[in-house]
Amino acid sequence: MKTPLWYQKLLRWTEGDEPGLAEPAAHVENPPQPRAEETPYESGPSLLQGAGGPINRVLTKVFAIFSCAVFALVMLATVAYLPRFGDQGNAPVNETSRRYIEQGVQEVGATNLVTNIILVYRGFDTYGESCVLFLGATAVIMLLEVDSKNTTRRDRALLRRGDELDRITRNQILGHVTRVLMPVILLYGLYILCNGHLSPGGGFAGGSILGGALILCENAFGVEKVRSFFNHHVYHAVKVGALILYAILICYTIYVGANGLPNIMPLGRPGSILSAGIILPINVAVGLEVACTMYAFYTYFGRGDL
Amino acid sequence: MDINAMLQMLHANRFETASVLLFVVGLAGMVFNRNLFKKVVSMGFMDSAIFLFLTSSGFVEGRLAPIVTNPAVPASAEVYSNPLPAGLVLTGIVVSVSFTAFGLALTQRLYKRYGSLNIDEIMMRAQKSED
Amino acid sequence: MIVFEYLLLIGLLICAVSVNFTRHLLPTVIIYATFGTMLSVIWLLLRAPDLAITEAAVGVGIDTILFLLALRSMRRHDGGKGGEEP
Amino acid sequence: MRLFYENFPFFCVFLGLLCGIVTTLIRDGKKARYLTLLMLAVCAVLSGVVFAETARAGRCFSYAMGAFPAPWGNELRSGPIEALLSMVFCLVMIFSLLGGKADLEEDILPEKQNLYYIMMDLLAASLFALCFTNDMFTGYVFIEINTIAACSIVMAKDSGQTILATIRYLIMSLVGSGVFLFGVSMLYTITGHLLMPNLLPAVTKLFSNPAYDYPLAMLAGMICVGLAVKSALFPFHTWLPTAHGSATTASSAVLSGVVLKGYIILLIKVMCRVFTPAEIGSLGVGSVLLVLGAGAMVYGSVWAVREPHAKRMIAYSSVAQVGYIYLGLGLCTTMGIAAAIFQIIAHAFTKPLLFVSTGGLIDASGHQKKLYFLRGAGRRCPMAGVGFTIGGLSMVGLPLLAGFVTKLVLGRAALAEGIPQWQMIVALSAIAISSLLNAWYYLPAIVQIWKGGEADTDGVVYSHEFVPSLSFKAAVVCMGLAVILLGCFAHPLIELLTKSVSLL
Repeated sequence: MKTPLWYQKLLRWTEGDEPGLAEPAAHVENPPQPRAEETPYESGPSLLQGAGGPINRVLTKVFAIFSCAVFALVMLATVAYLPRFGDQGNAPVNETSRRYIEQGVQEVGATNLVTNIILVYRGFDTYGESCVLFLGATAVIMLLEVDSKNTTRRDRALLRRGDELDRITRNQILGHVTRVLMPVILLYGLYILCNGHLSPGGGFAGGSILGGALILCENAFGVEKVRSFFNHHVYHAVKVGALILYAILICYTIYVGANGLPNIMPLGRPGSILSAGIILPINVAVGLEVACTMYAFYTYFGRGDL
Repeated sequence: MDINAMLQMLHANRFETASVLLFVVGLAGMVFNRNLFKKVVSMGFMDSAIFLFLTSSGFVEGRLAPIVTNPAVPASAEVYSNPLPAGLVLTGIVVSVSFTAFGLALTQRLYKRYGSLNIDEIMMRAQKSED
Repeated sequence: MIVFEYLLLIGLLICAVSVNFTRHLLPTVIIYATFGTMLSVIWLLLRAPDLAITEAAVGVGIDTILFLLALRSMRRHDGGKGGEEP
Repeated sequence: MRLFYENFPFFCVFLGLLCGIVTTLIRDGKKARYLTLLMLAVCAVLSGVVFAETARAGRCFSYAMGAFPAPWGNELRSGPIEALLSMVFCLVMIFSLLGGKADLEEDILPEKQNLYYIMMDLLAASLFALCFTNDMFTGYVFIEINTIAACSIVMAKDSGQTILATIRYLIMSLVGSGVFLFGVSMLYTITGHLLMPNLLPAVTKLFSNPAYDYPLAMLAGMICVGLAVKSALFPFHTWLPTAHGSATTASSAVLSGVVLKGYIILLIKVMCRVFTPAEIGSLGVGSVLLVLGAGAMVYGSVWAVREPHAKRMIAYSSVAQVGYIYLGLGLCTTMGIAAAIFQIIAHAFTKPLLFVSTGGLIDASGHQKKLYFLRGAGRRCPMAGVGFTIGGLSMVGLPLLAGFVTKLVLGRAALAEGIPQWQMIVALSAIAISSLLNAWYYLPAIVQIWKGGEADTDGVVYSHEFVPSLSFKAAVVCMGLAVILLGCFAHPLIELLTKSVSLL
């Protein structure tokens, strides 16, 4: 069977552009079958994880399919008892959503009602979510940052060779196209980011677009170019600064709101860009944090360093 | 409830039905697939299934997306669909990305160490290196 | 419209099931990206444009990049073993 | 104008989050440690104040996170039980960090120690949030924070074993949180609320409508199963022994003492504030939890008996101890829930004590982890030996120690009026068998560490001069004292808990 050209190219790229090593990943997909006489790792019998001989494997498969079928049937029966989809009288259409829709614009100030909810009405949840992202980045750094424990000399050599290969095989066309596209992408990302309270989008979507722009920049122009304006220090400063700004804003809102004090953040005229109190600064902070995190994911996965 | 009424409900709730099936498939992939990489991919499917379920509960037939077009006029609750589920799912999507990254990082480290993605194989090799 | 919805939903299911039966890992990633794209259309049908944008940027863009990168670094690591010692 | 101390739960959560973020900038592990300990101490004091005030007044309060009250915005809520639990969690985390300090500095590279403390800070914050939250979705978000942080402190040691344990832990946890979130989504679909004060009347109304019996049972089951997977209830515990057994000492202590309990607290809240205990009982979920709890008590103990690896033996014992908590919850009575909460507190002190002192014993035996090689370790490091002995005897159920009171209270709750006979028989026999099995593996272990001489195989002597640091001593003394005090003066605490369950 003939595989299309783009697919082969993609495959080669995942192999690090090393033509001699284009062997399909048989090693990855078909590991040697576990031998029956070897003791399974678990000291206790595991109910959910089937390890062991071939008979055991077949049994596990049968068990898996059977249990999935039962679970699916039970869940389908549950769905049949749920209220009808899209009905006006459903439970979620209640006083909660009524207030979000009818008074959201006056109370909070953004015309995108979803933004009102995630950043103000339920701002605490969303702050927790930003912390999840922060934690995810920290965990990835903890695992993949190059140190004496997780990287051998051979790994370092491999990483260096990968960088070298990237530099040699860097695509001229990509560079030129990126030069043309980059302003557009940045503009689009900033628009999505700063217009989060007026139109769909907001910090998370805009931030990931900006992060994507950074990733594209590195692919097109090389690591050194990106490092010249975005290094370790900038990364930490921007990320921590954004998160602390976010924390201060949200703490202020919560404290003031809960204690019945007057809120001094102006709401502005709904529908204009400078409106909706804390929403715009929070969106910018979230966007910066998300962009940093996405780029950090990329670099730590790629070469274990920023 | 007889089977015909049930099928009719399943058709009416088609988004929920699909999300439930997707959830089961994703869950099965996470628990029973032995390949760590596919476990992480299945995790994405499972999370998306939950988000689909949640979002479909906010949909109301014939109403608009929750973005007020004319802020000067007070919005009527009969015009826009429920914005709350969309907000929750937005939170969930970002959480799910961090978990994907974390799971992939772990997978990558394990592969570099044990040269395999099959979790049984890895367990056996880890057991051997411990003894 | 209903036919279109069913097409998308069945497409989602096919994607999710077929991941478990691919022999190589790269198709898995491509299937995942397809899944994300279809899901983002479904968000539009469900009147959630915020989700559609976020899903397109995060679920399709960033997730796919992460998967591809993880694959690449694993292959690279493997590469040294089969060939000459660098 | 609200009372000022009502702000304290919110301060606790945000202090934890902020400390975690600021710690990113502190590259020095030692300073990060001081900051974390300081934060935990401050939070312990804050929760202590809330506990004292609410217990004195016999009240609870809810705190709107923002200007918008219950059905619209997020909310925290605290009564005596929540404040007490968060104070206990702070103290246990402080002692675990102090006691595991030596191992921690050895196991984790100096340049990555600050990352470890970030995880600890956010773990603490998420535990406070789980204690105080009044909102199902906030519960979900902080469960996820808890999951990442807990997985990270397992893998911090960065050996192949721990990374393998981490990914198994991660996958099981994600299954758990997925199932939980699906349950919450169903709850939202049929009630239209996410905040607990609005859910309670909505759910009670649905109970009178027979059309919703099936979805209600299903979603209650899903929420319970999701949280049970994360807190390692018996058939879902497979990830626990490796994760807790292979991590560094401080992580093991925190994970088994505190992290498992966070999810259980959320479950208790769901039982009391979303449903009522009687409703959970009538759906049959209570009986399932009871049976699984009893199964865990027996199963965990049996595997602990067979386990030669000291830390993994203690981890299996955690499986059994979580079973005690679920046994209490499964009874679905006020007394049962009070007993479960007492067990949470007792186990939160006992298990870290065991882990920390085992860490000391292992260090005193030249880093040999098998129980056999720990022979005589108690003589080489008496402090750790005494700690292990107190902890082990408490698990066995020696009177005047915390474990004994747990068994007593649970037994009393099972014998109370209105409990079906089969539940009574299951509960009492599980307690009896489990105590017997605990004695079977803890007593030989205690004898082993006090035995004279040194274990040797092939002429290699595994003894090692080990001078415990001051912080280790302080941690063991404090936790040992806590176990003894809980055992001797349990009566007023249990009375308070029983009284405050209605305030949940």
